[in-house]
Amino acid sequence: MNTNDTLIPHIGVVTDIRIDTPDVKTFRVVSPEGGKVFEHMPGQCAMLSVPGVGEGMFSITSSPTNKEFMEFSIKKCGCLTSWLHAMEVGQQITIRGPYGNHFPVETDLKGKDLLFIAGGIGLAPLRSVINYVRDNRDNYGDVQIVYGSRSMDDLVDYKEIITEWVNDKGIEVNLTIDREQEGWDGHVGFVPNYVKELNPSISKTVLICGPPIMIKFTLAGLKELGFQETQVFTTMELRMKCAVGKCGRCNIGNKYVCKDGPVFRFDQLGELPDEY
Amino acid sequence: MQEAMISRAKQLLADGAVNRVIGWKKGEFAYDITPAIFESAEELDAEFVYDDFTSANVSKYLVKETKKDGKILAFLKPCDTYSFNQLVKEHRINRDNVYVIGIQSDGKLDAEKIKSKGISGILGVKRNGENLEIETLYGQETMPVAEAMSTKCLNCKSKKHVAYDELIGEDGEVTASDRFDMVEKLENMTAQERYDFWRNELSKCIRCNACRNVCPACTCEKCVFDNPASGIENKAPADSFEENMFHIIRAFHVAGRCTDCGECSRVCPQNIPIHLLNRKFIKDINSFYGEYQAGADTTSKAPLNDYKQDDCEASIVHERGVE
Amino acid sequence: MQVNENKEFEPLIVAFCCNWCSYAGADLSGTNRLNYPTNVKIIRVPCSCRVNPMFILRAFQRGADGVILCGCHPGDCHYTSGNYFTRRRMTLLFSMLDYLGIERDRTRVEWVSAAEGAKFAATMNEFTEAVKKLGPNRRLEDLRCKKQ
Amino acid sequence: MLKIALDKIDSLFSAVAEKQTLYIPADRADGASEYKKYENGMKMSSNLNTLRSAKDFFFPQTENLVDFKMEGKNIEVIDIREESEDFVVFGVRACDARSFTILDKVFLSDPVDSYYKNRRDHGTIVTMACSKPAETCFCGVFGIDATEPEGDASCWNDGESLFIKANNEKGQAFIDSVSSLLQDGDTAKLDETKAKTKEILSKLPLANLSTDSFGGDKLNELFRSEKWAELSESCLGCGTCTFVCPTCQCYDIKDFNTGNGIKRFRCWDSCMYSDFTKMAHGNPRLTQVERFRQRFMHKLVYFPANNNGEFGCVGCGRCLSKCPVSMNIVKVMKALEVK
Repeated sequence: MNTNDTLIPHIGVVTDIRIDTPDVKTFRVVSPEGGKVFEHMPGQCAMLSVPGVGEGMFSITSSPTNKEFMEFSIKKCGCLTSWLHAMEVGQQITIRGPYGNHFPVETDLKGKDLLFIAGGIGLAPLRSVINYVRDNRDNYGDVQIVYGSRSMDDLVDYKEIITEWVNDKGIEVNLTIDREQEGWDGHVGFVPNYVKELNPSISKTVLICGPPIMIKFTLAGLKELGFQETQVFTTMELRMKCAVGKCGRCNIGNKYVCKDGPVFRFDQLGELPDEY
Repeated sequence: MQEAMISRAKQLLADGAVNRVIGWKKGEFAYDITPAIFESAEELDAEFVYDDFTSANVSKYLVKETKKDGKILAFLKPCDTYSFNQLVKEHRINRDNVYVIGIQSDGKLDAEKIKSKGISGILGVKRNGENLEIETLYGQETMPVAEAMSTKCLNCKSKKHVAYDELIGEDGEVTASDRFDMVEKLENMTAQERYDFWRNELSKCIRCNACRNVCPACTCEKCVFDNPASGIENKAPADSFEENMFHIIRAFHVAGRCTDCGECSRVCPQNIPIHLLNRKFIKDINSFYGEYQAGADTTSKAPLNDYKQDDCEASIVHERGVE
Repeated sequence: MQVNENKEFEPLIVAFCCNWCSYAGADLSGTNRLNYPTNVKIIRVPCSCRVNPMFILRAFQRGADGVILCGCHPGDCHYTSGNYFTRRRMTLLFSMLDYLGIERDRTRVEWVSAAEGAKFAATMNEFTEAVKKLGPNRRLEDLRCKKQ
Repeated sequence: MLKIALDKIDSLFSAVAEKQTLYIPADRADGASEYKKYENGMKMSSNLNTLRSAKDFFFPQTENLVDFKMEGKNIEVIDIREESEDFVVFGVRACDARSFTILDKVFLSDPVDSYYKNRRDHGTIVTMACSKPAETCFCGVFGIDATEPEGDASCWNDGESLFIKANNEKGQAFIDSVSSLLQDGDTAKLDETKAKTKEILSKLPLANLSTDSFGGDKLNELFRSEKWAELSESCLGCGTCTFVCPTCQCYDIKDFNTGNGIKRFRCWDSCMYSDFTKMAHGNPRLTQVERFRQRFMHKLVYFPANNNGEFGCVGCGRCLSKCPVSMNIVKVMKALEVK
């Protein structure tokens, strides 16, 4: 048969593995011929798999403006991710995608002041947008990033943040960690409280990703500050097998996270049943 | 029967002796009965049913129900009391939280058996002596009760209640059962015939897990077949081996604990005689290690948790029967 | 490696051996330079009762033509009573396999002590011969695992 | 209309089977029927419907998707897809015929599932009108007329002859391939049979089941209904309803290590299973209440919400007769109905 089927994956070669935190590694993936396996938009995902181990949906953390490779920041928490963490550079994996919708970087977000709020590994999908915005700086207004983690060691991409992001013009980076730590002179406290303390201007469009509990309290805080649900975007994840809205498990109400998501605006999410 | 049960249940609810009742609920047709929990006299009056089609064994629901607050009233047929006892013995049911009324059962009917006689459009079924009068969309039909009897009731092992707090109806005796006849028949076939018989049956399996999920002996929190780490998790019968594997292991895991309640075969959508696997183990246990009836009491040691120094060797399998 | 011209069927035998007796017995048969067929692949287990019925079935799935389980003689179990439980389990399992029409000579339990190197070799020779006579395992095979 | 005498039907089957694989419903020893590959002399079952639905022909319970060979750090992807052979499924009932329309909406929507499409392209469905509906039938509720089945070609039986009519090109090709056996016939008796069946259909116990309380616009109120807890109480969490259902299409993708390569296969999955949505860090559907709700919400609310109001049920009644505890879509609909 000469038709393609999305269920038949491509080969990806892992060319670099960066240890970000004790349980997060960032993998650089290119096609065996070099270059990216496919193009994507910020917020979209790919199905990575190790045959015989499993397949899973991961957000593409590199920006589409990166023309050489794709990156995936992956936290070790299950069977497949443990295997990925154990592999060495040069290992081939399978990859298919891109799947899902993306953050509306060319529409709703254009020309807006942006507020990114991330917790822990939640930075992974937002990093794609942040770098996209940095590379298309003229199309967007001020950028504020609030990023929190359990400790200093758990801040993903810390190096990129303190060497690149903070030096960019018009980008304000606010980092916080949950508890006091030696060698940390930044802010200490949970993300939702920190956001309230920072009291961002309500003209900003918010992109938020992190643990559900963080999202819940941050959203409540934002509403208190006067933000509307229509200003806030998030990205979701549920168990997936096909990634094209057919296998039937990642639905929230009648919306499939793999196909209609993973990016949702909070007012859209509010219309759906609370089952995620 | 049904009236006596409802009135006794209402009484126990009113006294506060129990706060809910597990029994059976009427369906859309004459035969589609669902196990249900009733919390009030009104619900009992409106929907409680005990008739020829209430064959579902409710004892497994008690695993979950007796963990809740308050006492539940359970109506158990003789065969259900064996399953109940076995669960009590395995500490799966909290005996203090259940009040058991043993109820008489004269054998239950199976709508599938009526349908397999070509009778369709069943609107009502009535027992009239030895015959069933069946009202259908296409007129009146009759058939012998014996031919519509549920497989699990055909070789009833016992009409005796082995656990109860009170009885409604008669208590019976352990019956001299011919339940091992079919097992014996299979044993006397050649290996090739047995193989063909089971391939034909097991190849029908759609791995719906109904046999496992309904089984009162299958109460593991996580089944080995659902555990990706077990190495044998198989969601679908992708190969004939997996059909064999599932059915051998399922039967083996309940060997010595299966009370032969027959629910597995009753629920099988493909009509596979699953109980013949369980019965083989029961028969073997009886002949190798002495008569044992799981669920008959709550104290005896299960055959696979026990041993004797002079047990037969595994080579006994090679020495007997037909090759 | 030389390719055997008249391809005689060479069965694959999996032998589960308990660490304390049978594995030592296999060892002894080796140090005594006794011959037993190379068809036998030994899997060492802490006690014969570690062997779950699923191990036996999976061995067949993965290409074994015969499975033999060796443990300490009854009464000699390192853990006092493990092999008594094994005996009951395997009796029932083998009986079930027989009931399903699986050739009964494909499975066996044998008690081999650490001193019985000769018995180990003899048992393996005999068992391999018996399985060879039966031919390849067809009734309990997984077609997906067959080499194409 | 073209017809063939019933006693000549064997010659029709043989003629079809000579050219391509033919499947007909045939009786099993236990009285149930299932689709079997036609061999000379095989009799067509007189049962109303097969135990398993006809979806297997296009969406089999397990199928291999792709093979992998692993060598060191390298992976080879082996596309094992092959063009399906041409086949005919004869005797599909109106409900199952409609189920293909529903499955098409899932598998043929973008991105097209090539495995499904391959078989769909090569399969011809010849349907058979019902003349003796059962008490569990409720196809009429979903706008299906059991006396006018869809499919590539449709057949009717008036007791003497089998009438056949093409509904599209594929069906016409089927009829052309056996046209020498067919002759023109008078449909007077057939019309009588149809009228009789229609009368029975209107008198079925479930004929008056209403779908008014369901649909995409009732999503949140139905989701929040308190009745789910009670309805799901008896559910065993098995997959019987899912696996006998002609429209259930959820699947799982799994890898099997054969020892000399990896086979990635897909198999039917059930939303009733506890591991359906289980992830490394938790499960959004923790108890049977949520899983049970998902199945019926999918058929009665989510599917219509995404497909212009079309329900994901065809009223074949299989789950009504097969559920171990007789808890089924009809009972759910009646319980949730707003009167």
